[in-house]
Amino acid sequence: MPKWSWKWITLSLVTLSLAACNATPGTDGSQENTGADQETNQTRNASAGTGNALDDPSSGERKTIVFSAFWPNEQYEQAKKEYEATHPDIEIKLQYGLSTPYSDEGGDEAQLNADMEKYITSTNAAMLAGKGPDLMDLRYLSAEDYTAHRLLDELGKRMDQDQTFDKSDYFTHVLESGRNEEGLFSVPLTFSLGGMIGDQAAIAQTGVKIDDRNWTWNDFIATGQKLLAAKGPYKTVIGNGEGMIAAAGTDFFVRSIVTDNYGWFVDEAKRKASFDSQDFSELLKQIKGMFDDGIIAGGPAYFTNVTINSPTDYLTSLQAFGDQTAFYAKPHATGAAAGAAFTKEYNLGINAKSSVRDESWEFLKYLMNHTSFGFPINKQRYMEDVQELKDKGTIAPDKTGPLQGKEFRVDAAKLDRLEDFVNQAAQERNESGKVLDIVVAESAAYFAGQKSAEDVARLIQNKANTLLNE
Amino acid sequence: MAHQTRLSRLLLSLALGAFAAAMLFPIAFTVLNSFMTEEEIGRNYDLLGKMAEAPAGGQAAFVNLKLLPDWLTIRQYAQVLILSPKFLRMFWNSIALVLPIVAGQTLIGSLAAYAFAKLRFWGRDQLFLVYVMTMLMPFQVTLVPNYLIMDRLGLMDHELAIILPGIFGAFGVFMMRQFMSHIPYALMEAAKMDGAGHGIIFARILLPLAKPGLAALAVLLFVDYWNMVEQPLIFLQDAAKQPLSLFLAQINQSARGVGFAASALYMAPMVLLFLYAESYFVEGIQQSGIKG
Amino acid sequence: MEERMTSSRRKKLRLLTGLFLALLVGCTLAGNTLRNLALPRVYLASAGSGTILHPYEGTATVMPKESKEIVNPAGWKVARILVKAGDPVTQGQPLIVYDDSETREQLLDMQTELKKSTLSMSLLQSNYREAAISGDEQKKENARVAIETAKLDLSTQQRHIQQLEKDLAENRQSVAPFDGVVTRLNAAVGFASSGSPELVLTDSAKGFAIECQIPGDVANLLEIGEDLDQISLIGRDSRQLTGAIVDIKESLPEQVNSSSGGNTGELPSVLPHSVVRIEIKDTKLQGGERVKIAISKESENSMITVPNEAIHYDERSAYVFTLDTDSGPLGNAYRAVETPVTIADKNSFVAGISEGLFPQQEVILHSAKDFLMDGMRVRR
Amino acid sequence: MSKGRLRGDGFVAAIFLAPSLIGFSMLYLLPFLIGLYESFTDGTPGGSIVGLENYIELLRSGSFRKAAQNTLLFTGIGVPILIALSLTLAVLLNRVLYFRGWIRTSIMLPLVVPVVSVVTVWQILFDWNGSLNAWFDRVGRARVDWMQSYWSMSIIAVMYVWKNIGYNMILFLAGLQSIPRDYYETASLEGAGRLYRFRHITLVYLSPTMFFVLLISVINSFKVFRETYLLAGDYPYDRLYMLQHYMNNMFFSLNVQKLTAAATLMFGCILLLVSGLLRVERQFREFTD
Repeated sequence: MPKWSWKWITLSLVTLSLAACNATPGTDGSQENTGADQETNQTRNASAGTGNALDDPSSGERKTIVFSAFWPNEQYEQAKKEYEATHPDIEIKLQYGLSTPYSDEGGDEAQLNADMEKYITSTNAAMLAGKGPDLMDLRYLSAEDYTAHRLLDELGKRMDQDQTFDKSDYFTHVLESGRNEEGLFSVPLTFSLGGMIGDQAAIAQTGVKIDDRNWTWNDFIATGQKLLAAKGPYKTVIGNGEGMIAAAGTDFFVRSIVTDNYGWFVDEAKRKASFDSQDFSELLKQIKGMFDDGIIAGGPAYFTNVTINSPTDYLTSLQAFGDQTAFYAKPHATGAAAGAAFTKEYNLGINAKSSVRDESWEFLKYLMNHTSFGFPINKQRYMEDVQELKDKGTIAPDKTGPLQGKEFRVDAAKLDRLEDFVNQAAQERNESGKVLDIVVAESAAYFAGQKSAEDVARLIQNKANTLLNE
Repeated sequence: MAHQTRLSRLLLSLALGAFAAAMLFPIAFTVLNSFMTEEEIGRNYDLLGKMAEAPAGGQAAFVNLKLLPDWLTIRQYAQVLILSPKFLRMFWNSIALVLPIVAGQTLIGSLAAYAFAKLRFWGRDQLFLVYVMTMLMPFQVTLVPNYLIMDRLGLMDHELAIILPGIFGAFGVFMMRQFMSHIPYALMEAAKMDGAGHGIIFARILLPLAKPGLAALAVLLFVDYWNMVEQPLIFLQDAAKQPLSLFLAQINQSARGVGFAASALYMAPMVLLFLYAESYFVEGIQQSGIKG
Repeated sequence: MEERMTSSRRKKLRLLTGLFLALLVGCTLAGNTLRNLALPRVYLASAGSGTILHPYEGTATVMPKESKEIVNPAGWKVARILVKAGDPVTQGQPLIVYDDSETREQLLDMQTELKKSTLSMSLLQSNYREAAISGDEQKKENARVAIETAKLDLSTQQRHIQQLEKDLAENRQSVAPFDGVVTRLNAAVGFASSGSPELVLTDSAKGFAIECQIPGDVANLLEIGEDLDQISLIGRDSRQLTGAIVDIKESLPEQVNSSSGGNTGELPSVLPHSVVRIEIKDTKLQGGERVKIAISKESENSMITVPNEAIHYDERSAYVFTLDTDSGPLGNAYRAVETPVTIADKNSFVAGISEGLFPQQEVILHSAKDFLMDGMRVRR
Repeated sequence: MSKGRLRGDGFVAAIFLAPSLIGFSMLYLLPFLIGLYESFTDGTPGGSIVGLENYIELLRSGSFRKAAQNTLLFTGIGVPILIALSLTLAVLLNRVLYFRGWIRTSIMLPLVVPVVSVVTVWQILFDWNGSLNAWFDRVGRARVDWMQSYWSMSIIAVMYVWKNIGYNMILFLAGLQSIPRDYYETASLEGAGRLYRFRHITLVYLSPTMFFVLLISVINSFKVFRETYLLAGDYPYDRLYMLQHYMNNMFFSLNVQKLTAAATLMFGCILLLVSGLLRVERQFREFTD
């Protein structure tokens, strides 16, 4: 009797779970179906395009480029459609790492982290096995490691050999910033500028001179103290912009400032860290001092940290912080090139083991020339965007933004100044990296007043050493 | 042990009972806390993993370990079992992955174990050593080659990519060999006298005798594969095919209560299985451990 | 090892396992149903297709197009009233008889005076004859002048009498000047009205008219000269009347400006009301009746219609929630999807949609939850 | 004496082994061999052989040495502690006790409880704001960031013991029960003390079990990585940084060569250890026989 019941339970379990699996979500099934439908549709289109409906050689040779990215992206979708329309022999398959929310609680932070881990792990495994997507958006993927293990196709040579590709059409300093001794393995589609928006009128009132071309964080702190001492209109030097995406937390400053002084604490060549030095705990205290002194605080301030994503964003941001505002370059490391800092966005690479590398390159070029979001890497596109703005004459900002949809006039002079910043954007802002992550994560305890700077420094040193010595 | 007095027996029992209670603590804690209201859980454990600003009074804030909820609720269970279809889907996914693995590995493992335990051939001990060694290999080592093989077999994103390596795992061979080597040869000899072949000896004599071993193996395998995380993460792209072991990682920090409920439900099958098969399990493990 | 695995414990465990599995299986199978219970319930309507009716119903008072006030011509007291208010009268029919006794006495006095004057005349004539005979030229002249004077007096008196006689003949009663209806009667027996009309008589031959305030959306569809037949009398005699529009006047949109703070755009509901004048031809009307007017106009084009209740507005546009169905293995899941629509026409009940929906598409009328958001799971 | 009778069952053995061997070699052996090969290449697309370079680099890596050291330390300390504790428990439980069955069940239960299910409990206990620190604070001591200090390994050891003590305990219990009672009786008659009896009877007769327990404990000590990872992430305090961390991180930085080289080294060490153990065991058995 007991035997029987167990058998039955087991049997029914298996049947049930099998049934559950076979009936696997209708959504997936339908996705596949729609995918297939699309395919046949496209094939049909392709054959119609060649005007050879009876015998269709193009469908047989049709090449598929698998293009993977973590975040679903409409620009990619758009580009895929346009490209496929003009290239009937190419099919582009877009894959996203973000799982479509299966249930109502889908899409929250934990789900996102799980998705990300899965995306990274499975892409890594696939790349190592010589599989994986043909073209990929390297966001969240370790581009450096991919490059180090030659998993990505060298694009520098392609650029040189490709007759249709002229480097001078692009913002070369941004394009080439990823180059190392081995070559260039990824290209960004767009970039953004990092800096600060300053209230010129208020600064003029205090009489403090600002030299944003050559200032380091130390200079900035000194300037900040002067500004505060001058008892101008603001009580804070760097603040949170209301309604703007402005970073002004400790983590932001720790990341920025430690990045600027990275070489001081980490000897990459010798794989040694010196976070346990007096200097580092002093630095931490200095950053905390900035918060304690009110150089950094919430509310209106002389400067606001901003990331400028596009010419429109530039003007809107300036407008949002007052009538007499200007964009200032972010303080940078001692000895670094002067100019605004930029961050590459939509960094794309081609799988070195892909069988459609040439086709992927063509599509990548198409993306570089045709996507227009942010500051496009293509100069021509940038000029077009700026010209369009000038022609339009006014900008109607988003209603939910700080300007509440109030239209304002496009200031051509300001746009011209932006061009200088864009052309001279010099320092790549690379604030990612596991060491920095460790620094930011562990220093939080110090800023919260839970541990001493020395304890934190010791802990950072401990972990950073492990990391560097791997 | 005649000199053992009743008092010392009682004291020892109490001491061991206290130890047992301590062992049970994490389990009891999880189960009991799963009935706590989300609000109370937030109140008690919100500081977890946070470097909160030290309060002005200098009084440091700590999480409040609490075993018994103030107020019982089954909301979290309703959330997990009813409101979200994900948990149950993943639960059945897990069952569909684990049951074939357990069945396959016990069967195939017993067959191989028979050869290792009761047959003699060249290189037997060396081969067995290789089996044992693979149990110690971290999964990352074979991951990339395995990926290639699964891809070659066309099994990527298929449940078989998880099930196949599971079925051929070495632990079953190891455990069953240990167990079978205690079964006296005399029984086999007797059967051989009656003209039985190895197949019959295996099926009629060894397997029935190895029942406790099989039970113990099944429970251990069940636990092991119920908890696998990395393999499904890499081999199952499709979110709808993922097993339950990945569910807990997808629960938000803000939903700890749901996490407790899911944890309790997650361990329930194994605890039930263990309690049911405990006597077999104990016997099976014990016999596998005694060299005779 | 002692055997603790008693059969009762086994039984309990088996029961527990069974219950656990039953719970999971039950939740799996019934999950969708149960889950659905927790979702906000929505009530649906399918989008219809057709024209938008712009109905209007209202009441108005019939106003005669022409009426005459009959005044007391001589200011005499009313002696007798021959009609009642509402009486139809024909031309020449006496309406009110006035008290002419005073005038009559005056006339009699006058006539007596006249007789007296006639008598003295004959005396004067005999005087003249005497003077003529006497030959006293002076006397003769005097007598002649006296006769002349008396003659003049006499004619004056005679004219007075004639006048009075005429007055008497004319004013002793008022007469209906045309075929009509007595609409108002002010006169009271024994009193002389001072100035105000004694009665009001309407001219049924000239017809009647009504005026009503009609909402802009309906009024827009009306034309001058258009015939309306949905007019009926209120009261015992609920006859159907017909009328024709003679005038459409937009009333000032004062209250509209204040109420349309939210810029609902070109929505027709905020159109100002119009004052529409309708002429009614009906001989039996008297004026002052209440009538019910029903107008129902259709929009010109057929379009997709949804109840107003289903339409929501934000700053920019109007939208409705439609239902998106994910069919799963264990049933369907529904989601509310925000669908922007363009409203082409609207009355107080339904709106006509020119873009965004297709006929028979199901839209969410309202939900058990206070608000819906795009993508929210719902149950129908 | 019985082994000889079954000598030369090669053919039958092949039939019994075939299913397992086919799958095993394809899914475990072959991948491992591929990995082994890769540990001698430079990992570029061409994959030229670089000999022992990866191994040399590996040994030069401070983190690898630290990981190996920590792993060794953990195994070297955790396993004996576990064995000592479980043996004590087994000896105690081998007496007549009240609720013996319940106690045994409770001690064994952690064996089947998934790590992820109870990881929150460990967190609540050992977090910076955790209960342990709350108790510390109450008695007026400064709090300790347990997972970020030298204590971290002890905490992992506690978890390791918690999970595996039951398994070892029942193995020992069986071993204890297989020792004939009269050995003890004879010894006590001869006036042997308790300690003497334990050392010369119990331990000696438990030694076959001991080898098995040792092996299982070592295997399980490698599995403790899951707990560590869940509690402390991929870069824990360096006292916690074990070989599995190293390999895991190597995988995430796509350094398969170093990963397989490390695995091979670890494999070699374990091989030495296990075969050494087996040899000692064999000698021991011959000795006792």
